[in-house]
Amino acid sequence: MQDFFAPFLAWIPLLPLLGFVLLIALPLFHLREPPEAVSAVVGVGSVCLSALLTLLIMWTLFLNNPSAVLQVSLWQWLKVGALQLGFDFYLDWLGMAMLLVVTGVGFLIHLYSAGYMHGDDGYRRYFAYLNLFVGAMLILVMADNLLLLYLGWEGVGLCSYLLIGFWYRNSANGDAARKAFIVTRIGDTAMLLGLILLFSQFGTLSIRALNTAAASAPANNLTVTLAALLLLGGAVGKSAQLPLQTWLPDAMAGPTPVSALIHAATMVTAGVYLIARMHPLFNASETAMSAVGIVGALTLLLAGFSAMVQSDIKRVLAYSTISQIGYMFLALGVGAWTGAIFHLMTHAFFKALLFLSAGSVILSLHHEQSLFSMGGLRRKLPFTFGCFAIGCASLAALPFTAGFYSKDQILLKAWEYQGGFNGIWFTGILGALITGFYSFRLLFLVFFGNDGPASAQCKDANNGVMTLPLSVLAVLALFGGLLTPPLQRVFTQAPAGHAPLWVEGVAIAAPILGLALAWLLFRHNTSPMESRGKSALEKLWFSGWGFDWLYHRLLVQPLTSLARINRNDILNSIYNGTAFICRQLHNLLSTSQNGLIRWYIASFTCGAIIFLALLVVL
Amino acid sequence: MTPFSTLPAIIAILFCGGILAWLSERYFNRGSRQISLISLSVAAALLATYWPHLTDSPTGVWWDSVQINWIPRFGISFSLAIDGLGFLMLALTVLMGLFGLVVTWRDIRFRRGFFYFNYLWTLAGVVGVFTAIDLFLFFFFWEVMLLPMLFLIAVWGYEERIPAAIKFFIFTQASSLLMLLAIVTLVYLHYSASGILTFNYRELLNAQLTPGNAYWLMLGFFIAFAVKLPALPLHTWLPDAHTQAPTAGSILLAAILLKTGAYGLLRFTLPLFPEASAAFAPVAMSIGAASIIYGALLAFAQQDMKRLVAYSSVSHMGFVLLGLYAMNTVAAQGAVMQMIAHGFSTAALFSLVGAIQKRLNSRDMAQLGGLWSSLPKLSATALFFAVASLGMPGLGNFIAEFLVLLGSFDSNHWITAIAATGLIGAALYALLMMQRVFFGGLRTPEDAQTRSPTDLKAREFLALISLAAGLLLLGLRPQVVFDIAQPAIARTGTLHKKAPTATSQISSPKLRLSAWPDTDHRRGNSP
Amino acid sequence: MPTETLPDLLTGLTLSAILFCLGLIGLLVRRNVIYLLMCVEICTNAAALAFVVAGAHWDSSDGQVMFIFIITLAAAEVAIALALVLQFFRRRHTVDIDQLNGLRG
Amino acid sequence: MSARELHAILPLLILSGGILFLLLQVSFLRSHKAAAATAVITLIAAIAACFDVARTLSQSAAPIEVTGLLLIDQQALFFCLLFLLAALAIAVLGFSYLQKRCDSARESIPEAFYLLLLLVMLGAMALVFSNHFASVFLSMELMSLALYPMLGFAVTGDLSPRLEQMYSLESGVKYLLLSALSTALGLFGMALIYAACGALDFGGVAAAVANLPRTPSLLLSGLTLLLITLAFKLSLVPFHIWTPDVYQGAPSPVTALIATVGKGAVVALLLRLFTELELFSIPALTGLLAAASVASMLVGNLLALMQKNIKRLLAYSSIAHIGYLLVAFLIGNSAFGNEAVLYYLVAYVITTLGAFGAVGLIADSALARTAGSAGEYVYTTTSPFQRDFYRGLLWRSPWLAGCLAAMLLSLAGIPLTIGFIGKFYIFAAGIQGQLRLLLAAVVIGSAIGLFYYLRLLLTMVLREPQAPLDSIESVRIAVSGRLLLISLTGVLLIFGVFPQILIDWIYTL
Repeated sequence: MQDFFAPFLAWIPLLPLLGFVLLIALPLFHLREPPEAVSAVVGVGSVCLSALLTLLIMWTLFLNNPSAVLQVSLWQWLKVGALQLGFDFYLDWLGMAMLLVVTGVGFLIHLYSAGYMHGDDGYRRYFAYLNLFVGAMLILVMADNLLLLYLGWEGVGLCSYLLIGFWYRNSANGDAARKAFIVTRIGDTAMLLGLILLFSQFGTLSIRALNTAAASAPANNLTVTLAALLLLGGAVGKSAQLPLQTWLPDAMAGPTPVSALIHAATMVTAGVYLIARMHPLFNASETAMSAVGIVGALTLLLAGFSAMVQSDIKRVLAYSTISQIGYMFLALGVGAWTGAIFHLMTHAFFKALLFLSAGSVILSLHHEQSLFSMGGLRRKLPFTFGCFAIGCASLAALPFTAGFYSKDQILLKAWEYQGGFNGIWFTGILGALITGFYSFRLLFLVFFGNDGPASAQCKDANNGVMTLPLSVLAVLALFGGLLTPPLQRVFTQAPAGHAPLWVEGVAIAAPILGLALAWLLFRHNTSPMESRGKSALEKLWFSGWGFDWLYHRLLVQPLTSLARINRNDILNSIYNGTAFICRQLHNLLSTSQNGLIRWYIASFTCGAIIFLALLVVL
Repeated sequence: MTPFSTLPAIIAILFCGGILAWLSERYFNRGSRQISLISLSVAAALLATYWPHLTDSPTGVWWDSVQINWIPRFGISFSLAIDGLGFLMLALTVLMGLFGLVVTWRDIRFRRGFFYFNYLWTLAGVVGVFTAIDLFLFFFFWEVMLLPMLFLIAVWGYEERIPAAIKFFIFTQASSLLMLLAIVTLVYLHYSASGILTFNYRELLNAQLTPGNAYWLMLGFFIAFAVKLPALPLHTWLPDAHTQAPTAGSILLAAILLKTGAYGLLRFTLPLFPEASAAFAPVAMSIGAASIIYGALLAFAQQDMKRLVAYSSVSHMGFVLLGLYAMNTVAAQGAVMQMIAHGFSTAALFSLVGAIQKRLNSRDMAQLGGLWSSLPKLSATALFFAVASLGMPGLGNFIAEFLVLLGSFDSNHWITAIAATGLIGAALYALLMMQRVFFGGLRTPEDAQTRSPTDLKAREFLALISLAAGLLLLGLRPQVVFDIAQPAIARTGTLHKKAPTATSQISSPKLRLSAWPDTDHRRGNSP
Repeated sequence: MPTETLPDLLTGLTLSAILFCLGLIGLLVRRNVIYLLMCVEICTNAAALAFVVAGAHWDSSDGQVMFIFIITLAAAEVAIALALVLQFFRRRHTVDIDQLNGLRG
Repeated sequence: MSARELHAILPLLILSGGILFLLLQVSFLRSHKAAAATAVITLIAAIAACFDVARTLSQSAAPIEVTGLLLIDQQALFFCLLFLLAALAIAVLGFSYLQKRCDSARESIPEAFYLLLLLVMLGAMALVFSNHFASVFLSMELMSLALYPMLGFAVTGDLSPRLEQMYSLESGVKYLLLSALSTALGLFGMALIYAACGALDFGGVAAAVANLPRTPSLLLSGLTLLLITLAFKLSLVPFHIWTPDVYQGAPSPVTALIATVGKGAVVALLLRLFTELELFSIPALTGLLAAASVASMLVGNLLALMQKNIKRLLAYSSIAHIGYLLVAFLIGNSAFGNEAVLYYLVAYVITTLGAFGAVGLIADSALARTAGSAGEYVYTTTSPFQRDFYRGLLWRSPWLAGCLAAMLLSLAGIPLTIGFIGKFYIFAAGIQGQLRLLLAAVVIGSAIGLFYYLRLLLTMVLREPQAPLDSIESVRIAVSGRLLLISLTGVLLIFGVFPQILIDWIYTL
């Protein structure tokens, strides 16, 4: 059975890539731009196929045995010295869970995009990029060695860059895109160094070999810790965690479905996946683990606070994404691997839902994104309102939504992390409260109260192509908590024990409290907060704790000014100086050639005298 | 070994092709391009006759060699030979020659015949450099390739061409004088030691030198090659030369001539002076790292698109230097791969800049912008090669840079770590170029406002696409290259046995575990 | 070699050296071409004198022979020189050597 | 004086005979062409004689001494051959130079040129052969005396632009005064040597030097003064200062003559002097020469750096080149040193001839005559010796420019040319002699030199020729001159690519 399916494994990433090639090659077949339908069919169809293939494989192979494993090696990639890398794919339940998210949610978002991007002159380019992204993401997920994973890793980064800057005419988008790529590139470079360190230490880059080796490594040895931290650097960059989180809010410049797919559901969670993938390595070093946990916890809080005061609908969602991924990192940090992945899945569902419905709102309001010009939309966009509400509920982890189960798992783990009350857990609870607050603030500001300025000329832009994915995602956001991936074979960890009842209670109460606060403050979307000017603290939160300002001062400005100063190459002056000296000497000597015979005779005499003098010396 | 074997034939064909091209233009006033195309194709065909050596692993190190007495007075002989490394370089040379010819098919109006004369002679000189194994002959070709290049820059270049040409020539010439000095000294020392007066590389390989002498001679070679590479602080000729040269000239310079420096290091400096090189390695590696970062920084600062690409080559060639002096197979293979990949990507970028200049007659990024909307094909290609040059995995450049870093890490952790930040720099300048030229609102220089630029011609597009395919192939199936280059590198690998004396003292012990016995077996030694 | 005459030799040579220097100084200070030629003659003849002195010292005739050669060739030299000076005077109507500085730089 | 000795000096005799014959011929038949023919025939005959003598010498290994004044050996014959060939070339150059200016209307005596040329050659060859201070002095003076009028030759009848005549005259006077002074100094030196050793023939002096307990100050100062004279003739720094003026002012063929034969003969003498007298063993003298050579390389190149006038530029570069040559000279009394000197001298002679020849011919082509019977000769352009005149020359007359370019590259020491092999020899010699300082100077000097050679070279390939309109059309030069240039370039390239040929000759002859 397994070896029957192995060959098909390669097709899962291959199909979207073929779609990509087809899309960029289309104009070569008939020279004028092909009709949108063609592009849509190719783009959506290829992803759909790979989604179906994934489902098929899961159904027939993975569903009934949790320890199922598929692997296929395509060709020898590198064989230099001791380095031997194959172009190999490997699939277990962890990968399968990711595959389901990527292909499934990816397909839905493709479908949605087909409607959303209608009439854009870059339609074909859009789907090409999107397909390339899915392909790269799938490679990332199924890679058997770290270098192949890195290939996918960079590939998705590139696609993110291209799609953020998709509307290239507005150079602000381009800047956001570059920021995203470069900030993540910083993390990626750290990750690459981590790879190199791992290789020079363990002599392999195969993930499984590394994991086994790391498991057998003496605890807390420096190299392993360092390698783990370097990998964490990569993860932090990709998943927009502290201190590299600044790119994600700006990344909202891209089309909304892109934000849904790349910057909520799949790419940004790649960091979580990486750490889960390499969990034995991280297990081997407490420092690394606690680093992960602390990064997660801090990000969770900081992003949450920022999300509470944003005024742009997509920025709120962006910060909430950062904060939710913070949850996942926190989970990883406390060793709740399953919880992390589980939350990753549910988050993919409800955040995609939120983004897509936000997309419909934005489209309905003719690309108006400011919260305070919205309001009272629940009457005008009932369907969207429904979806959005479900999304918010699930995001806030109200009981019995998908988000509830995953978050609950995490919080339990966090509780018993140090066998009782601890900072990590408390941060989690606080985060839950904040989440409840900002998610419902968002809901109320958009859909409740009386109409905002933009709400007047609102017309429902949803069409069939867009409603279908929304409804599917809504269902998943509600009941996705029921399908937990059987990861116990991947992660050998003790199942969550029993925490005292009040802990459960707090976990449930916190988001509801947040909801209540939001209700009090934003029920009528004219809130006291907005009527009076912002306090300094809010300004700080609004600017995402001033990280952008800090980095601009610390890194960007010095670099650019240095570049400007040295634009024409200081080292050049060495040679110009030499040339100048030669020219001066030339002028000096030329003055001696003044054409006066008597002067010549004098110089001759001097020469003779010099010679005789030298004679005495020598 | 008959004198009428393939290698001299290749060189002869290029030389004669050049002369023919000139004459044909002079007397029939057409046909020079066709002649050059034909002669290059013939050269390629001749080169292809070495195919059997690729498929079966060659037994001997040298696939083929020729030796004719030239100046017996000094034991100088006209001796050429080819091995895997040489083959790769020759293939690169011929392919890039063809690419440059095709992609700039319509560029040259003024004295076309003379242009292609110089073009082919440069290529012939380069072929000679890559195949000569007599040090005198090597130097001979080393100079022969400069002169036509000088004319290419000085006659068909842009505004500031004359100073640029002079600078280019003086830098390379002055440094190569040092090399000549070193060569003659080496021969003299070998002669006075062994009584055999010869310039033959294979015999000089086992010359016995005192460490002091070896070090000085090594420096003589190193400087000459470092200028060509170019490495800090001897790089300043390059931006001017690249910027002022005509597109085809820039392609030759970037894709081929720079490689002669790297080739020289790998073929001559390292094997001839192993201990000295090992002792010098830390310095060389630091220079390499410095070039990587400094080049990136300056590329980031440029206004002129061509200068940007030029400085980016400084940065990329820094990886080559780093890899060569890391003294292990992995890094050396990376360096070789970098030579090829950089040749491809930079040649493509220069041709694209040339295309833009031809259409909008400006390279100034302040005047350009938003070209994507008017030139989608060109922009997409540019995007591809920009991404390639910032080291996107799946393309050749990444493989090269990764291997270089991987290998050099064993030799020196900190330099490697610093060099790795060059990857960020690459992203900075490459994306900046994309942003300023192709994205944003459409801006074209005033004088170009009137006529709307036409997108890439099929000819240009095809040439570029083939390069792109090549890069993709190098990125996904690089093993072919490694297999070809392996024996040659393994031969220099003999020095890596001696290397650890230099490397071990550098590698900071706190980073490696003493606990495990098997940490060392994988310092990439040659099999 | 007759060492006792060495002092005489030295005095003789010193004399001719002084003579030579006189000529040299003349060359440096005078501006009239004719005078310059004279000064050159003085230098040449100083050398010739030195030959004679040396010849006397070694009591061989070579010195005198050289002396004859020298004056002969000096005469020829002066002849040519005067021809050139004549041309110079024809064109510039002066014999001031400092006028003759068209070539410089 | 035996027949063998007479046969040994056959080249000299032939030259003298030619001179006498030419005198008679001129008195009977005033014809420029005829005079030129006679000169050329004489030279060719002399060359043949050289070969003949060489053959006899190769039979009897020992060199032949003639009357204690001259010594004929292989090396000297090689020099003679070289100079005679150079003289042949110069005769051709002079022919085209005078042909342009020759004018039956006015009294002009172009025949005198060839007479003087032969005289110079006589002097030069005698100098090369000379083995005695008397003969050194006589031949050197003979050479100089013949050179003075040649330098000022432009004034005979006014056959040249006014300025050129003035310059020619000036160069003549300058050279006369300075070389007379230097000769006087040299004579004084000889006198001192004589005083110290009591002998004037090299053999005697050598013996005396050997016998003397320690080289006494008298002898040493004498040698130094002699060295100064030779340095002056070689225009070594600090005795170089006359060179540019004289080279610029003189008619181009004469410049070529003084730069090649004039210097070459002195180099030959220097070589013989140092070998015969074993002066290499005296550190003071070699030290002086080394200092002079370093100074020449640096100062010569620096002076040429920004020079706009081509003839001056070449003059400065010739200063530097003699500096290079001395490096090979200085490695002491060794076969390889001699070989290197010979090779470099050949390279230098060929290249210099070619360069000055090309420059002169190009300048002649710009010479025109104003209308009217009393029309003067003027240059159509400002000055054909300025660099600007060469703008875009390659596009106007490719062959001419090609030849000049080859010469420049050879001067710069770029491969494919003989100059590179010469440079290679210098390096080899320097390394053998471990002359680090000198080698450093060579490298630096060559690096500086590249700049001005290259600038001239690139001026010729400038794309938009901004030279005055009437010089846009191709430069026309006499067929003889063209042939000469092309053959010189050919030799340059052949010896540059296949140096072994020349090396073999150096050995056999």
